Amino acid sequence: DELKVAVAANFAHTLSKVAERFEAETGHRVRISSGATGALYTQIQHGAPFDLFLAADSHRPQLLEQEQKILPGSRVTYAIGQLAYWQRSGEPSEQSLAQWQAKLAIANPRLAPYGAAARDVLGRLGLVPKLKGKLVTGSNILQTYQYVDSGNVQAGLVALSQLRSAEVDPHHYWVVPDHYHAPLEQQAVVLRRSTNPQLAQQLLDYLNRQQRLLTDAGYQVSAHVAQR
Amino acid sequence: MPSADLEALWVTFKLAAITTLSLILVCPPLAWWLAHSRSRLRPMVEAIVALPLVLPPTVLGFYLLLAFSPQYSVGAMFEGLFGHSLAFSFAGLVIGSMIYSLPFVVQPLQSGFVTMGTGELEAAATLGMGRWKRFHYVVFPMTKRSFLLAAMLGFAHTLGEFGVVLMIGGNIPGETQVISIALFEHVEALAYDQAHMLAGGLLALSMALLVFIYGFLQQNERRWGYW
Amino acid sequence: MPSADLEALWVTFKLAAITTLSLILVCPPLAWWLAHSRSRLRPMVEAIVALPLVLPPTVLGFYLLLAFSPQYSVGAMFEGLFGHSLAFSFAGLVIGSMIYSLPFVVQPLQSGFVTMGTGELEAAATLGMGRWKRFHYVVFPMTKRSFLLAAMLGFAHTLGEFGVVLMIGGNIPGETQVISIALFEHVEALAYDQAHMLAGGLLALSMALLVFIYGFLQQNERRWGYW
Amino acid sequence: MLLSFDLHGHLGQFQFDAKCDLQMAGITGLFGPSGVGKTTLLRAIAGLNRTLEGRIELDGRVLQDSDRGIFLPPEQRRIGMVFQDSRLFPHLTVRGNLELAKRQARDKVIPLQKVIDGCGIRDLMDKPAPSLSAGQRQRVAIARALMAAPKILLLDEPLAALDFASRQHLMGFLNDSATPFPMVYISHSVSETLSLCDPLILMGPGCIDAVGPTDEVGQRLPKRRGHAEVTHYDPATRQLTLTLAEHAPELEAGQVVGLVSEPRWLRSGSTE
Amino acid sequence: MLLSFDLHGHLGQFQFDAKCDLQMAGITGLFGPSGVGKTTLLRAIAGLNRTLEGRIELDGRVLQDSDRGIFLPPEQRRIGMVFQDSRLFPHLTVRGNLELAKRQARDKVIPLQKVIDGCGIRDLMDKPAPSLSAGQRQRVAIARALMAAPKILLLDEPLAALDFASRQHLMGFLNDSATPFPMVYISHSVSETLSLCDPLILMGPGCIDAVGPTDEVGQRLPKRRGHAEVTHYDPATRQLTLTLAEHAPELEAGQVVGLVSEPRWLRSGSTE
Ligand SMILES: Nc1ncnc2c1ncn2[C@@H]1O[C@H](COP(=O)(O)OP(=O)(O)OP(=O)(O)O)[C@@H](O)[C@H]1O
Ligand SMILES: Nc1ncnc2c1ncn2[C@@H]1O[C@H](COP(=O)(O)OP(=O)(O)OP(=O)(O)O)[C@@H](O)[C@H]1O
Ligand code: MOO
Ligand SMILES: [Mg+2]
Ligand SMILES: [Mg+2]
Repeated sequence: DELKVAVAANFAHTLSKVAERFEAETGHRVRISSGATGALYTQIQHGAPFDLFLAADSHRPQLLEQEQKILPGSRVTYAIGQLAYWQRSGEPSEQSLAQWQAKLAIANPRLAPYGAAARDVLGRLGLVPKLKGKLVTGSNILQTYQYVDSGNVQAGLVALSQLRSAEVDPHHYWVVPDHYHAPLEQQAVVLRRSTNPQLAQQLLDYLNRQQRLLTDAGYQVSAHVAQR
Repeated sequence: MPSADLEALWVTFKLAAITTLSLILVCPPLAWWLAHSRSRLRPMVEAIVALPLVLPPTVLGFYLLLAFSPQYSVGAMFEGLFGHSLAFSFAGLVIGSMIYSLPFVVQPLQSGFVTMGTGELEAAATLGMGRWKRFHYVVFPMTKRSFLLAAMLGFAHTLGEFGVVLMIGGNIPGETQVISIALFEHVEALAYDQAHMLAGGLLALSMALLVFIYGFLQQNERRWGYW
Repeated sequence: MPSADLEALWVTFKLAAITTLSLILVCPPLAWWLAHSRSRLRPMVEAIVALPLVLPPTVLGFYLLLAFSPQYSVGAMFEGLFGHSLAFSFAGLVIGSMIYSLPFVVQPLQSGFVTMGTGELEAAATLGMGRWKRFHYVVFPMTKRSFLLAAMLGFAHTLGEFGVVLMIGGNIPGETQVISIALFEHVEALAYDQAHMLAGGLLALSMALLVFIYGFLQQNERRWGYW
Repeated sequence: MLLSFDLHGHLGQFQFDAKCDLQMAGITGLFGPSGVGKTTLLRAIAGLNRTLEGRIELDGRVLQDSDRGIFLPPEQRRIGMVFQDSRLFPHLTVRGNLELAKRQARDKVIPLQKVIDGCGIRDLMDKPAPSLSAGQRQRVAIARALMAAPKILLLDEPLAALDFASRQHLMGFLNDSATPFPMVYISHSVSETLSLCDPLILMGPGCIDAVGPTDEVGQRLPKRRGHAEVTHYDPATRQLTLTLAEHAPELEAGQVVGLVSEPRWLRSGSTE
Repeated sequence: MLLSFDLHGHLGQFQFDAKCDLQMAGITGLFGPSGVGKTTLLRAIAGLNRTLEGRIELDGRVLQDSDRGIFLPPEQRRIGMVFQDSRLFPHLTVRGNLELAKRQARDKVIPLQKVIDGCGIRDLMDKPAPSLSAGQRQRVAIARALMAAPKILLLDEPLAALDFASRQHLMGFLNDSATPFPMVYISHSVSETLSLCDPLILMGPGCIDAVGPTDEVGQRLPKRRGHAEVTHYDPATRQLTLTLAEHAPELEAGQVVGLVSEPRWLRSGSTE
């Protein structure tokens, strides 16, 4: 059988690794569509045929729950994301971010939770007026990463998981402390219109059992998940 | 090439082919009317046809999204009819593409019809040829080049569609993931090797196709001074 | 309309205007050559010009992004020349748009030049009019409609650009945030009120502009049977 | 076959008002200076000009009646036309042009071979239409119009671009063909008109000046040309004695005149 | 002014090979049946046909020499041309067409007013070019070509669509204008050619058959036409006695011939 999974951009790479294993073990097929959490939410609103939605925040899944578009009780936190400041040269740190003059890449705060988090950080450091007109916004966190990676922008606020998976030298980034921004509590839901909710739930459970993989990838695992 | 890309390629070609075929059947009468009507309504109709040209694809995508969404009446009706929402389905993409590519098919045809002049048509009419015969025996062969151009532009523009698809197609592999989206995803995901392969492959393919078409046109021109 | 949207509108118009102006200056000689050359190279050049038509905008955006990157030689050269990276700058958008809209300006011009025929030009030559005079006094006035169409399509297509901008624009308000992107953002953020205002405003504006242009063309046609 | 029309209106500044009843048989001449509206009239009869108002009737069938809102499209009128510019289909060969026309014929009246010979286009059959010379094009246009077997045929200066020999040959052929296909024939050549056409319509600016048998109306053609019969010819002394016909130019001694020997076959069919 | 050409090549199947040295003065006639390559020759001389190879020289200046790779573009040749189809600029009025041509003239030779009168286009000056009738268009085309004051002027059947009166008038005007602007003149009308042109070039299929003074070469024109001088005319009996000139048609008693009274003004300028 086939599962259609909508996944927040930051988690796409990790999910594909999980899905590979899942496919190998069960013989089912997982098709992944990635995008900004907000964009995927909009698509679901308008009838996109996904079975499972892995968001980068808890807000959208809650909204879907209120709208009764999910399988009751399926909403869980599967990971907690971490934001990192990536600077291609020099020694990235809170100071170097505070003194950054050039263009800075972030994700779109309106669409991507990682972008919202980045905005929180900039606000806390009082950088918003200084960086006006210099914020290059990717439509999701993957695009943001790619802006920096291609060398077109020299620094950006991206997901730690991306830097880990690309094996970027830890000297080139600074992991932003959790309390600098609203928590990136990433929740998942099984959608009601799913044609195969059992299988979706099965994948979700399978994912929740891969805690080692998630921590290695750069996520924290919430107590809530650990309990289950 | 990975199978997902091949699938995207296949979806894209299917979409472009179906769209082009439908448009090339629908557009000639409209283009003809636009080319020859002296009605006061003409500028209005011309403007409507040209609208998808001027509107950002996202505007079109936005309205289509609303229309297709099962939250609203039109979309709900569709869903009742087809059993699934038109948004994020292949059928929805075809409709969106047809609207989006309409001016690219209509305008070359219209321009061809305008510039072929009326001389030969008047001659055909005095020979007793009716509307259809005139079209079949005179208009079509004399504007073959415009038809080819129209089909080409329509096909090409659908191939390159991005904004509308992004909004009403989403990114569902095998159903609505077209190459432009797949490539966007590769680039975002830093899969530059795959991106290079897909983009390079497309580039080579398109270039070859275009050189072939234009070369063919030129040869025919040489042979007759006309075709 | 919120000021961010107004800014996006302004950036978009500036971009479209500059792009169109540059193209309308650059393209006529190219279109002329394409219309009249019998060189074997022509299909090749025609294919290159048509390439942006066929390629998904993301492919173009991808290669531009690579080209602009200071990691590579071209981008480094650009940076030396312009003092800053071209990616995510207005200048970069202009370059991208010019490439992307090139075929939309060249093709109507070429088709106009082809179909105006050579009769009047031969007459002009035998009157002693050189290349430039022929262009100024005969070609241009006889193909005015094609020039208008070319400018319109070029402008329109730049207005509607989405894929390329999404990849090389970076969505910087006041600099590279154009309306198609702003609208996309509104819609994806479910800010439907803002989306409706922007999309509806654009729709009305475009429609009015188009009706005006086509109405103007029709009137001129009526008056002379030619213009 | 009766052709009657009563048309009025204007093209730009040019006022047009023409009314006439014509018994169509043989070749009717339409003669008049440049710009008086000859082409305009033929186009209106063929149904190609919608700006003129009025009535046209052919063989008892109403082709146009502006009062009653009737306007038959050209393809239903079965009126053939040879245009001043020849308007061949450029994507076809000569043969292709003729065959396309032939398909439209309801009754096959003249065999293809006869038309080809009559118009002298045997050697051109497989040439693409755009490669023809001006005179060749005109001959093909005439052939094409005949192949469609119209009820009547309107010819707008069909021989203007032809050399003398082709013209003579074609005039003979047209004269023969005029029995199945009555024609209206515009020509600026007085001799051509006089020898080929009967009756004759004279046009003035936007109106019809006179209609009648060539013998009568022909007298009003430009007076520099005339007809005469040879009374006596002595090749030795080069002395020629002629008897002038009615409408002859005014002559005086010492004046140089041109002679046109009129081929015997001319008008023999239609007038005697 | 000497015009010499030696051209060869082919258009499709059509073989072309023509060589000639012409002393340009007055009007040189170019006569031949339809499709022999008259238009092709003029186009090559004007620089509009690149497919023919060979040499063209005008007034000591090499216009084309395929061996040396020389091909002067038409606008540098200062050779005017009146086309078989008139090719007016459709976006301009008649006046606009003339004024545009006038700007190209290096030396103003004929005043605008004289050309307007000569071509009889006074009433057409403010009409848009596409609204003209065929004959009107031809007259404007002639006027336009003259206004550009070329070194020589090539005319391709310029009077074909004109009525008799306009034609007579224009022939006189062309005859007068030929002193500043020598012309090469294609016409299918024997009388026009004989009365207007000297010398004469006769063309056969793709080649030049004869070149020489009209008195000589003119004899080889189609024999159905000729010239004669009136010896005696008696209006009462309508008896006319003529003395035939050299190149006269063969006549026999009872035959009907046409008469063309040759206007006295013709050729008086150029030959006597
Ligand atoms: N669309 C138009 N607008 C204004 N005037 C026009 C238009 N069409 C024709 N005319 C005028 O109508 C008159 C008649 O034109 P038409 O072509 O019928 O003349 P014609 O008798 O065929 O002349 P010719 O022998 O020169 O061909 C001309 O004076 C022409 O200028
Ligand atoms: N592009 C071409 N391809 C093939 N044959 C051609 C081409 N152009 C001209 N011809 C042929 O060349 C010959 C000469 O044509 P041209 O137009 O010079 O004749 P012309 O003497 O002007 O005749 P007319 O008196 O009928 O105008 C014709 O037989 C024509 O069919
Ligand atoms: O992973 Mo996101 O939704 O682009 O922040
Ligand atoms: Mg006419
Ligand atoms: Mg010719």
